[in-house]
Amino acid sequence: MSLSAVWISLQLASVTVIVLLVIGTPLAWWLANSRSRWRVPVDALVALPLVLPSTVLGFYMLILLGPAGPIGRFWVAATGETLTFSFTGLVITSVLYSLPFVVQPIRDAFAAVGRGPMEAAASLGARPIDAFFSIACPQSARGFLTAAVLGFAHTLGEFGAVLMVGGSIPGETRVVAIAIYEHVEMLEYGAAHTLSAGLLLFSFVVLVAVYTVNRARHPVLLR
Amino acid sequence: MSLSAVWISLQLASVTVIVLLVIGTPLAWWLANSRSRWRVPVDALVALPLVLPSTVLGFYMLILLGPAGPIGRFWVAATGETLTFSFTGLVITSVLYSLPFVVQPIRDAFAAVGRGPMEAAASLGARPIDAFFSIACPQSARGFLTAAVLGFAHTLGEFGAVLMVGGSIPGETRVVAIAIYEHVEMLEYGAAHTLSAGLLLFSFVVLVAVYTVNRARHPVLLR
Amino acid sequence: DPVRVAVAANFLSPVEVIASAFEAAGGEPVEIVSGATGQHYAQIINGAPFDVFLAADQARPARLLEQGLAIEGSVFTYALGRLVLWAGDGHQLPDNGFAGLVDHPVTRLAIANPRLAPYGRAARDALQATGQWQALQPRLVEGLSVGRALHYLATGNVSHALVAASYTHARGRPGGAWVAVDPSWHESIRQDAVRLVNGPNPAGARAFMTFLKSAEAQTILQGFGYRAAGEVTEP
Amino acid sequence: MNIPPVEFDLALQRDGFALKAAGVVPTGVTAVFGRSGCGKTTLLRCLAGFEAGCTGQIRHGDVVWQSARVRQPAHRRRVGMVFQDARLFAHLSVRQNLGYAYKRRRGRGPDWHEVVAALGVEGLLDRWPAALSGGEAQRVALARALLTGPALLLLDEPLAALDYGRRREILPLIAGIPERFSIPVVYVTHSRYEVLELADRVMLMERGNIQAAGSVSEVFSNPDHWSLLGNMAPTVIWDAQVVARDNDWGLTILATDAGRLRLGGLDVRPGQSLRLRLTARDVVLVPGQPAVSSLLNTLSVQVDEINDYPRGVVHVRLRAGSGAVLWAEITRQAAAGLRLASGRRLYALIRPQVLRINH
Amino acid sequence: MNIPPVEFDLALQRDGFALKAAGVVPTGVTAVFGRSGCGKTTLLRCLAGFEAGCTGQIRHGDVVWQSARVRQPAHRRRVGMVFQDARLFAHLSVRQNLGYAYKRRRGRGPDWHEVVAALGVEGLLDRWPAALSGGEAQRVALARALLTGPALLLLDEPLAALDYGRRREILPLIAGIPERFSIPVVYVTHSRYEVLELADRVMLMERGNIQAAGSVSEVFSNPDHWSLLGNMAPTVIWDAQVVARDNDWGLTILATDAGRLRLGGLDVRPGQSLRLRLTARDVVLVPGQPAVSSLLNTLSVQVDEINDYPRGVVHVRLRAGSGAVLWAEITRQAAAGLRLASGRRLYALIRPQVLRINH
Ligand SMILES: Nc1ncnc2c1ncn2[C@@H]1O[C@H](COP(=O)(O)OP(=O)(O)OP(=O)(O)O)[C@@H](O)[C@H]1O
Ligand SMILES: Nc1ncnc2c1ncn2[C@@H]1O[C@H](COP(=O)(O)OP(=O)(O)OP(=O)(O)O)[C@@H](O)[C@H]1O
Ligand code: MOO
Ligand SMILES: [Mg+2]
Ligand SMILES: [Mg+2]
Repeated sequence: MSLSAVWISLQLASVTVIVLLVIGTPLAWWLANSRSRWRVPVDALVALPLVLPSTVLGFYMLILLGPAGPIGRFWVAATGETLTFSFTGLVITSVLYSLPFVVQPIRDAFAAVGRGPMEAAASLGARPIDAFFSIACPQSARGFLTAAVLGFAHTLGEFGAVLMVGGSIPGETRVVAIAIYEHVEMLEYGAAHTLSAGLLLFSFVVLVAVYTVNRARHPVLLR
Repeated sequence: MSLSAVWISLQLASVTVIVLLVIGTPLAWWLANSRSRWRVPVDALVALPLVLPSTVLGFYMLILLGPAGPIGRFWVAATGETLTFSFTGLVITSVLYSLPFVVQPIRDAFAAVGRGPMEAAASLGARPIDAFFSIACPQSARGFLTAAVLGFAHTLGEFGAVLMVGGSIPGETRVVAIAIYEHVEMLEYGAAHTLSAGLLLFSFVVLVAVYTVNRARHPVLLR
Repeated sequence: DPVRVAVAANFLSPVEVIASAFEAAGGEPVEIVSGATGQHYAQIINGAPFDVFLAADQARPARLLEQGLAIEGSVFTYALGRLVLWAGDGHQLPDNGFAGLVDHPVTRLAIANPRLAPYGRAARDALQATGQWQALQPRLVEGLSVGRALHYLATGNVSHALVAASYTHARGRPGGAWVAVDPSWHESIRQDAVRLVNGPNPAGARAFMTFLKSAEAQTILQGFGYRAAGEVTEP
Repeated sequence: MNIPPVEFDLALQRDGFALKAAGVVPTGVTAVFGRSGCGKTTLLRCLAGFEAGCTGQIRHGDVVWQSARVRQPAHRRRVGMVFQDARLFAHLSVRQNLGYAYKRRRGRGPDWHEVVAALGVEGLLDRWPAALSGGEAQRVALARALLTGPALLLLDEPLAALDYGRRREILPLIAGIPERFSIPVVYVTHSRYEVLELADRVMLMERGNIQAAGSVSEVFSNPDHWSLLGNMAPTVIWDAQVVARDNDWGLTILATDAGRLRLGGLDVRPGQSLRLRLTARDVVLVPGQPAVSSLLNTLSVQVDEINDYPRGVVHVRLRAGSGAVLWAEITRQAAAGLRLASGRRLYALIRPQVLRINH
Repeated sequence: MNIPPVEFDLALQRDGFALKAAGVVPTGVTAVFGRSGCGKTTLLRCLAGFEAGCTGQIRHGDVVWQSARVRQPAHRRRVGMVFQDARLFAHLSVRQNLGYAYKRRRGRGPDWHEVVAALGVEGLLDRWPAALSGGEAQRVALARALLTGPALLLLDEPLAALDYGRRREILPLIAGIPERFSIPVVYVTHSRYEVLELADRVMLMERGNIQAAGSVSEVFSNPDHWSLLGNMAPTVIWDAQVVARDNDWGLTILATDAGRLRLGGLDVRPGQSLRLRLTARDVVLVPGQPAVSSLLNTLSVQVDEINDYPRGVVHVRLRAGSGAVLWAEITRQAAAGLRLASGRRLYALIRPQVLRINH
């Protein structure tokens, strides 16, 4: 059971990070550059999962994704499957839950690139989308790394919302954080210890790696 | 029950933020200025709760703080009370859980102040501790605000660890995040809605306020 | 697909043994998800894809039938459970049994959440019936399920717990001593099983239910301190 | 080769600052000169298309870059810009930085090898921008801008961050661009020395407006502009032509509006043109044709105007040759000794400073 | 008043850079001059106590600031520092910035009102630093540093970011500090104009070493330093004393080592001292005592040395009066006409540029 939970968690974290990089990058760009009066509310919305209890998120997702909910009903009609207690439902929940961990580092990296290099690229004939991919993205490499690592690790550590939306279906939604919780319920402390220590070590190693890469404060980029 | 849960959560968040400001400020200063080779590991340690499942933290806290655990045993011997299932135990857990949310903004604010103003203060005869209080702290006012708000909101949103350590004792350890979970499991959606919407609104308003204050990117300080 | 069984926490250990026997007898693999009866119920309402629900009461399976989420005619009572008072390592049981709890040095007493777990409800009923509920209130700790109540005892965080008798037979049970609670102090714990509409493996579910009724399974659960209920279907 | 000029008539409104500027940038180097905050950078950014709030028109020959209806984005204008801070791409090597521009060139542009050689960056191609000195970085930025094949090159104080020695290295390279690569150059500076050494034309800016525009000699010789230019004494700029070299004495003979001049210490060929600066303090007035002196250049001049000045100094405007104007600063005592009066003929001993040589 | 000097002998090792500098800072303004990266800022930071890796000794009179055993932290040294970027505290008003320094003053320092008046910051007291112009911010920073009662004032290119007009405003204020507030000033710059206009003494730095130190006229008149100073032609600096004023003609009579000079356009009183600069191009050589000219100053000189130069120019070293040295740049043709030879007596017509007036 433990190994399958680890496997599910890794899958969930990977898929979530990929989805978040795809939708988070344009969002981060907009947040870094927009002067719209919507920027502040959207920024706050993105940051909301940082401060919101995961049970609040879990509750709303349960309502939205449940078979009677607006999204869940549509999903059932379209696919014949329910979103709650499914891997897909977990991905949707995790994407929301880990959103700030991916969007904020990319946003800050884009902001740090600033208008200077983008204007320089335009003066060299680069169209905006060209400059985005050829200048802004590579110069933000470190932000992307931080984003991917934080998003991955945070998804791996997700508990409350996943518990409410996914329950604990083995091989489907029983992620490692829940497995730890259940091992404890089953009085299997050895297994709980093993998983907890593994996660602790993994998270720590990843953080040390990210901070070491980011320690050099001067703008030497990843090459 | 709901109102008492809200009250407990507010108390917990306030006490936690106060404790964190007191211990987090020197820690943040050290992280912002140290060139020790311990800086990176300590930085990673502080960030650990960002990525660690709250159930892992809860599991370890239950073991450490329990009457049989190393800290809990000491506490029982010293005070005659158990740390687990007590407000004090929750405070300790929350302090660990919310540590990065308080330390990181202060650390970044201190780093943004930089050596310049501190050297200027020294050249005007200010001792280091004098310069710290008269220059670094006021110039980091905004970082302290962000830290306090994020720490408060995140403690309010704590679920997994509190669930494992707290035991859901009404009036003592049943915080609002747990109350929402129990309401949902009992299918009391009305009460869950009320609490969730309240927390959602509160968190959002707080974040918009913080981002509005911080929006001005140029270094105009809070006065 | 395996057979997915949502089981009330008290019955986790027996069902693991039963599932092994079922598989050994040529049944499909069984996946077990443990939790409080009320938690399972809430999840099933929200679309959780379980084949079989082994509840710790009769009310929730009945409600699922009403809501069309359980299969008509599949309900049966698979076990009658009992409550025990457990004193953790280094703690004593009250000399005059359960009724003496209130005068006993209890630092904390763990019970399951009465609103989610039938064993929690039985514990509350018994404490009320013996007039100890109010006095013990400040020392009460609630776990979401009866398993979590025991977990608080196992980690030494409470001195006493009111839990299912089956735990006295479980592998890895915590140390200490226990005493049965007189069943007359609470409603009898009649545990119903039901097959569910949304289960992905109806055939497997049917086979598992049949096996649960078999003498072999009933013998196993009696070995965990349950009273067999035979093939008593709900009137 | 017929190089179309860039014509503009622009306006921009900011809190507490308004730009209102019209003008023409023909081929050659046009300096934009003015004190800090007068709007030089803003004008360049408007021309390049980086200021969203900028209204008005810009035309490059027949091509409209901006008008009431059209607004080409920055990357469609054929403008090369070198920013004050070089702005090389930190994640690309020097070669990749140049390649970035080369791949995106608009229209025909100068040859890779020609640009790389002209700016002496061959040796730097495999370096990273972070490892370049300030002067090297500016040369690379200039090469990069040229490689896009711009129709107009905008340089925003490219030398402000550099010290004396490095400036001397880059100034001649910039001066040679218009002829070598057939494009007009706009050069922003607040150093009048750079204007004098580099520019063909100058636009004087003050508080968002172009106060004067014209050839450097016209604009700098006009007394109305002296205070803006920070001159300490009246100064005129003369254009001169190399007529011949006197190899016996190592002297160069120059033709100016004031007549022929002989100067030593020059490495020039007949046909080249020079820019000379003559401040009132470089002029000595004597009543009669002098005996040999180390100055050598003696001009017959006529007093035009006498401006008395507090504290014993007199500024005298003089005309020489075919109407060339020059000024002398002399003491009041000397003025009396010379019996100065409008129309009086005197001799001026001069030694102008050579500012610029056009090759 | 007896003002103790600051003596130092310091070393600092960095990757690719080593500072090794010893010297004395007496009262007056000591300029530290050198090109970018030569270690000027580093030297100041060592003196102020901001460089942890700096070894060696610093003494202020009898007080040891640093030695092998002692190491006073920055806030215990009586050093006032003005950083290139002003570094006013953004969260305090101008008044509070000054108050910050005043409350923490070490030893007796100048009076609040005196400093505020001397630097003309009364009108700024209730402004916030963000609302000050560059020149205003530098004046406030200077006032703030003075109010701590420093024993040594270190100024790191305080004018580098300012334009011409603003520099003219602040230079005289800085020049007046040593006398007015009785402290030595160290002034870092890479502008030789600022050295000439401001400093009493100068330290020339190159690659972490002090190449030369002494009075401005000594150091700047020494041909060994001309290339470092970026001179285009031989240049000497003379110190002069105002002897009398000729009020009829508005002339000032100056005593120099070369003899008496008369200059117009000066607002000075007898007793004041002046600094004059004379480049080889300001000198006209004639064979005999000339008739009246607008230059007025005629010195009898003797040829000392003749340096022939490519391209027709000759640099002639001359002696005048009691051994004062001056140089003339003349064409080779003029040299022949004058029959130049070592020892020959000639007349030099000169008009030196007034660089600095000490009040
Ligand atoms: N991004 C901006 N937002 C608002 N005002 C600005 C901005 N940039 C410049 N200004 C203002 O516009 C005016 C013109 O600025 P600009 O940068 O064009 O001056 P400049 O002539 O280039 O000065 P410098 O020589 O200091 O570079 C100034 O008053 C300046 O304060
Ligand atoms: N923080 C630092 N770390 C490492 N090297 C430095 C640091 N600051 C300066 N240097 C190096 O030390 C040398 C001296 O620098 P310093 O700042 O003293 O020069 P400077 O004479 O003040 O130059 P500038 O006129 O450009 O201000 C240079 O080679 C520089 O690259
Ligand atoms: O087995 Mo239960 O549902 O936790 O009482
Ligand atoms: Mg500018
Ligand atoms: Mg410096």
